[in-house]
Amino acid sequence: MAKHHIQAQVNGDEVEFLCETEETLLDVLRDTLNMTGSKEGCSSGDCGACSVMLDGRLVCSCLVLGCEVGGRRIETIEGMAQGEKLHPLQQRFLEHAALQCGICTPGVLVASKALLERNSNPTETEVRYWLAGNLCRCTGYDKIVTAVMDTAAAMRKG
Amino acid sequence: MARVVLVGNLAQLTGGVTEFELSVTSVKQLFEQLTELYPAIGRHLDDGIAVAIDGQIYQDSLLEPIRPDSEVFLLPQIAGGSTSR
Amino acid sequence: MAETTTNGHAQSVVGTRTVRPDGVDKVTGRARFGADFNLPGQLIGRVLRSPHPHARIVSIDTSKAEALPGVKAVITRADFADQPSEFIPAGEMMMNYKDVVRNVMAREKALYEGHAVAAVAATSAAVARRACKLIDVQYEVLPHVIDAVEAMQPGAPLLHDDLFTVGVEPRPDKPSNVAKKIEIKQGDIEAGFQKADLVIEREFKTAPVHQGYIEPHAALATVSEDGTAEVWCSTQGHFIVRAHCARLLGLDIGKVRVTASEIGGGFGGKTVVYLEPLALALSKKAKRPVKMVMSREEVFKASGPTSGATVRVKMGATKDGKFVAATAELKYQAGAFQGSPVQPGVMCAFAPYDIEHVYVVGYDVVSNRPKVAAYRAPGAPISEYAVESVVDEIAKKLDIDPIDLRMQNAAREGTKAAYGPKFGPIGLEETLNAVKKTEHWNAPLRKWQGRGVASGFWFNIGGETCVSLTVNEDGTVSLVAGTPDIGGLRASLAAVAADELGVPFDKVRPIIGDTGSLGFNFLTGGSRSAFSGSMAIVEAAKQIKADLCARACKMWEAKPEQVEFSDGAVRPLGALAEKAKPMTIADFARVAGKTGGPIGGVGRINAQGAGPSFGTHLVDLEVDPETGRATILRYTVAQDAGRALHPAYVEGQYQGGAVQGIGWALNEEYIYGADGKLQNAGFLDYRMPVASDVPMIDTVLVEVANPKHPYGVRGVGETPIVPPLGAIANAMENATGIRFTELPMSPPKVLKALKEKGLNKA
Amino acid sequence: MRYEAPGTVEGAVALLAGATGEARVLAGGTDLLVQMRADIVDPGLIVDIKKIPETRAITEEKGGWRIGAAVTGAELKEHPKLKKAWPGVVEAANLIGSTQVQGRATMGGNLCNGSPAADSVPALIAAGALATLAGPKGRRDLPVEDVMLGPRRLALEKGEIVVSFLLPPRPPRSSDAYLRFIPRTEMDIAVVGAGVNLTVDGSGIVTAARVSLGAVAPRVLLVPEAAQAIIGSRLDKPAQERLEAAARAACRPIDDKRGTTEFRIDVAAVLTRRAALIALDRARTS
Repeated sequence: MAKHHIQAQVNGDEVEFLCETEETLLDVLRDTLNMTGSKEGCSSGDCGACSVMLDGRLVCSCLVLGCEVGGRRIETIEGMAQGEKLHPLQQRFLEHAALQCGICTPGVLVASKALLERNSNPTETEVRYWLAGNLCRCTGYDKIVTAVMDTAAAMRKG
Repeated sequence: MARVVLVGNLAQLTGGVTEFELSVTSVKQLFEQLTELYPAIGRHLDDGIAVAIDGQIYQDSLLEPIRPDSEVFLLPQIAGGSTSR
Repeated sequence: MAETTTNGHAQSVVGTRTVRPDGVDKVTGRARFGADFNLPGQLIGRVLRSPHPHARIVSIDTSKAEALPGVKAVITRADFADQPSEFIPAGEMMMNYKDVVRNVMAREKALYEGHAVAAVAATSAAVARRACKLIDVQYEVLPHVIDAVEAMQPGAPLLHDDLFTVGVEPRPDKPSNVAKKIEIKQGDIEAGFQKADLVIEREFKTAPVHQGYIEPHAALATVSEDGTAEVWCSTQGHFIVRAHCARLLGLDIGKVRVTASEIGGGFGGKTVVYLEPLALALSKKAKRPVKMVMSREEVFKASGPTSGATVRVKMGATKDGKFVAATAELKYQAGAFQGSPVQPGVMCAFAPYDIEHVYVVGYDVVSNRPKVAAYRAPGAPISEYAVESVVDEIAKKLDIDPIDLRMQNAAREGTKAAYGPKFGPIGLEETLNAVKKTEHWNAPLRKWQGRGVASGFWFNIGGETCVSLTVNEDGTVSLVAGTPDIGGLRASLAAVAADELGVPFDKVRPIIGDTGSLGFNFLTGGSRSAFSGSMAIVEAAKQIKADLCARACKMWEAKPEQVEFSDGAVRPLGALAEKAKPMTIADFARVAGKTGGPIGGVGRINAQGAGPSFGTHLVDLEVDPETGRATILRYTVAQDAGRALHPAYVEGQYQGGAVQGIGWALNEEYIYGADGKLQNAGFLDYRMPVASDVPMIDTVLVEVANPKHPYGVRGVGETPIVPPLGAIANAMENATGIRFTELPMSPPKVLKALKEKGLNKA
Repeated sequence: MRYEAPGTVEGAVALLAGATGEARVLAGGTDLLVQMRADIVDPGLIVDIKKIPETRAITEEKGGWRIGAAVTGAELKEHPKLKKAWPGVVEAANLIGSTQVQGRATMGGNLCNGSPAADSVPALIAAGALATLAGPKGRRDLPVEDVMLGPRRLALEKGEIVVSFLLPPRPPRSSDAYLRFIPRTEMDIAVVGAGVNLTVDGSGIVTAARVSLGAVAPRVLLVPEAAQAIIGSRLDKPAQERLEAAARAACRPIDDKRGTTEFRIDVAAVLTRRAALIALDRARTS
């Protein structure tokens, strides 16, 4: 059957695309919209590398069909920095060396931002459980958790 | 005369002899002399042998100097993060 | 301006926590990894894989697939020339291409579930998927064998009828699944054990575990009609990829250009080729670019995990704790083709200790599993886990503090290593002392909690390295390295370049060059890239400084001894200082053309003098006696870095290795059914640690300078995964009173053991 | 592959009833999309029920709660009144997958995926929840324990969908709890799951209870014997031992990659006891 014609908002921009029913939002972002910041690590919702915000809700874009997102608001890693200025999380991930290979970093950052928007003062345990769906094989999570908590503290000070 | 010791399976190519006293001034010379003594060992020397001269391991170097009082060990190369055999 | 100096090299940037030059791209999603490359007109490639663990391939009919609209090429074994059975240097790695070509694409037989038997290139992923279903492969299914010990039994299903055990005299007349027997001997074992008051012998089993990099293998390849080829791929060594691909496709090395993408983790698993030769062969046929990306299931089923193994260790000690003799027998799974890391396993087993009489024998065994690939300190964690467990048991039996016992027997400068040569300056004692000084070591524990300690060793390597430094017109510096940056390499190398040339860190732009831009580089592995790369940069910088001094002499009509290079400028000395002003690198850059042309240097070295790195880990855990689940409560790593070029990324290596070790010890394993098929080929049931599984990982950077490196650097990447298995097993013993000799120590195993002792009550 | 997102239950039912080939309902998609990727299912029609208002609503009804089949775990968690009334049901739904999966996964999907290890199902069964189904023949209510017949086998007829769940009114001094065992702290499929829902009288004696076990049989079990074992008790040691014995007796698990038969039975007993004690504590203070 014919492809679906979808209109949605990605990082504030109106986008239009065509997709097959079986194509996931991740396929659409990476292959159709050429936004390769969201990564595919497992395509089964187990690694979190494809994390995006869908209408303000943190989801794995590999578990969303492209044809489901008509009229909806999507935010990806590409929209995290505000113009010239990095998001405080991005800045602190750099300062704390909270990334090594960097493949999980976009997903971890999108998920961390979602956490801080709901909880400006998370405990270490809350950060660890919130990020349990974001696998990182390089860092052992230590510097990631430190960077998130340090960012939260700084943002609270404003 | 440098003291040369074979580690691991190389001794099987020298009829079990594991220690030699050889007067050589470089790894290249050492390999040549061993190959003269035991032709069968030649191929293995080109094929992934590391040399430890006075405690310092050289993964692959024909030109490292060997002093008369040096202690030299021949051991398998360590490929490390790469494929190990 | 220099704050510190090691081995005569002043440092102001080295040793500081700079922001990595490639960092912004990685936090904004801009960095391009393996699957992020695309070319106009590209096709999508897909591999058809064997559903059987062991089967003769009777026939492959691709006609239906080829007839499907949108299919542009189909390849099988027929598209790859056979290779002779000989070990050939591929770059620096020795490979038996007879096996490499068969692992890339099955020939006579499929040797493991997931073994590639054909591949297609089509206009879309969906078409490629349909095409694979249309390929008709006739298999003659054969009996399979998964476990190495079973594979060693006479009468076990034979994988290769031309595989005769190497290393046994006389050479066997019958083929077997044992590829190799290796031994190291030292002293007189019998006599050694005579001196022992206490002898402990135990057998251990470890499960195969996967490197678990989050980025699946990916490659994009294009071959032109004239035989020139380009490959973009995620690899730890693009020069190695080039060598393999040229060999397998019969291309000139010079005609193959490989660009390494940003790499999403490797840990040794991306040192070999899987998709690259297939993508090239498909592109050659289709005359269009071909992109291939593995699914996570393919990564687990068809790329290399590390060996599972059976290890028997026997150690003898005097009643006052001196180790007098030790033997070990190692049986390592190689997967479907020979080449397990049993060799380093044998050499590392007793390396941390000063033992007079040692005998270790190892077997390299093939079975119907994916061919193993290197995984962080290949082979070492397995044999050292067994040894560290026995060492702990000796400490208990002799009632000696486990750190004191290790200290008493620790290898130190001048100790004859179990594998032969004497150690130079090493830091094992320092790491033991560091751990003992932590507050962690003396913190109180409750019931069902236990503390474990273990040490670990890895050789580290150097190897062929080529790096270029170019001074640009404005005085900024371009740094080109040829080893993929897998965890902060560019930050470390840029720091060294900045200090060597006396330019600000942010004026150095480091990139990873393709295979056309530099001389041969061995891969990122063996904990070598920062060690060797920094040595090559020192060499390249030396050339630049000499050139600038020579130019200054000409401009100032001075003699060489009247000038010197320091703090980023050529300075006139003595009387000359009256009439000449110092010239900075930027000053020279402005007049480069007038004074002889572009300014630059190329470091071309085969780095020697890699210093071993020792580490000691300390872990607390708690066991739930009713469910057998262990929770890691606290963790401390102390390791000798020689000199930490970038402390934050060195800590990162310690922390990441420790957590990989936690996964290996507690939950990770390949689970096979009786049908020889992998049952947990996904992140759901292959259980790597998640953020909520682990605590903060405290680190202690021990620095015992490596005298053979200009900055005293030792490789740090691999040693951190060696101690965790033993440390956690020892902590489990202290928590439960039970010695676990089989990994992973997963809840069902632990609860069973507790029940047998009647301990499964809170 | 056809995709439809009807706005009414009738529309969804008509599409599914009229489907010729394999048709699948899409709620959160956290199982369906994975199975499509893995080539386990290849439906010709996908019916997305998230555009149907009543599958997305949480409403009070007859003193109890009606929860739409397509309400996500994250939405349940953010509903304080529901969380207070049925903490066990909400915590069970919140154990399904990661934070990301929580943003999508639904109890309707969790039930209709037909897995004996589904986390929310034992909690719903213990709660005495009804599933409201709609099909070509109209609507009917079915106790949740009767919806799943076995692995991937449901009592739904062709064209029938689960529209919502009805949680009964809460008597005073009653509460529930759900515990599951996994090797890691997150992300795994339950090796064992135990849901307990109970009511105590003023003196702390259990007057009513329902116990349900997951991942220990081909379907999620309601275990009346386990409930009987504690009714009339204060959940003292002997009652706890009777409870554990009843739970053990009910288990008919398999050996698989996630756990052995012996392990599942042992842990089922432990979790049932622990869940009961948590529920008791909550009931006393509710």
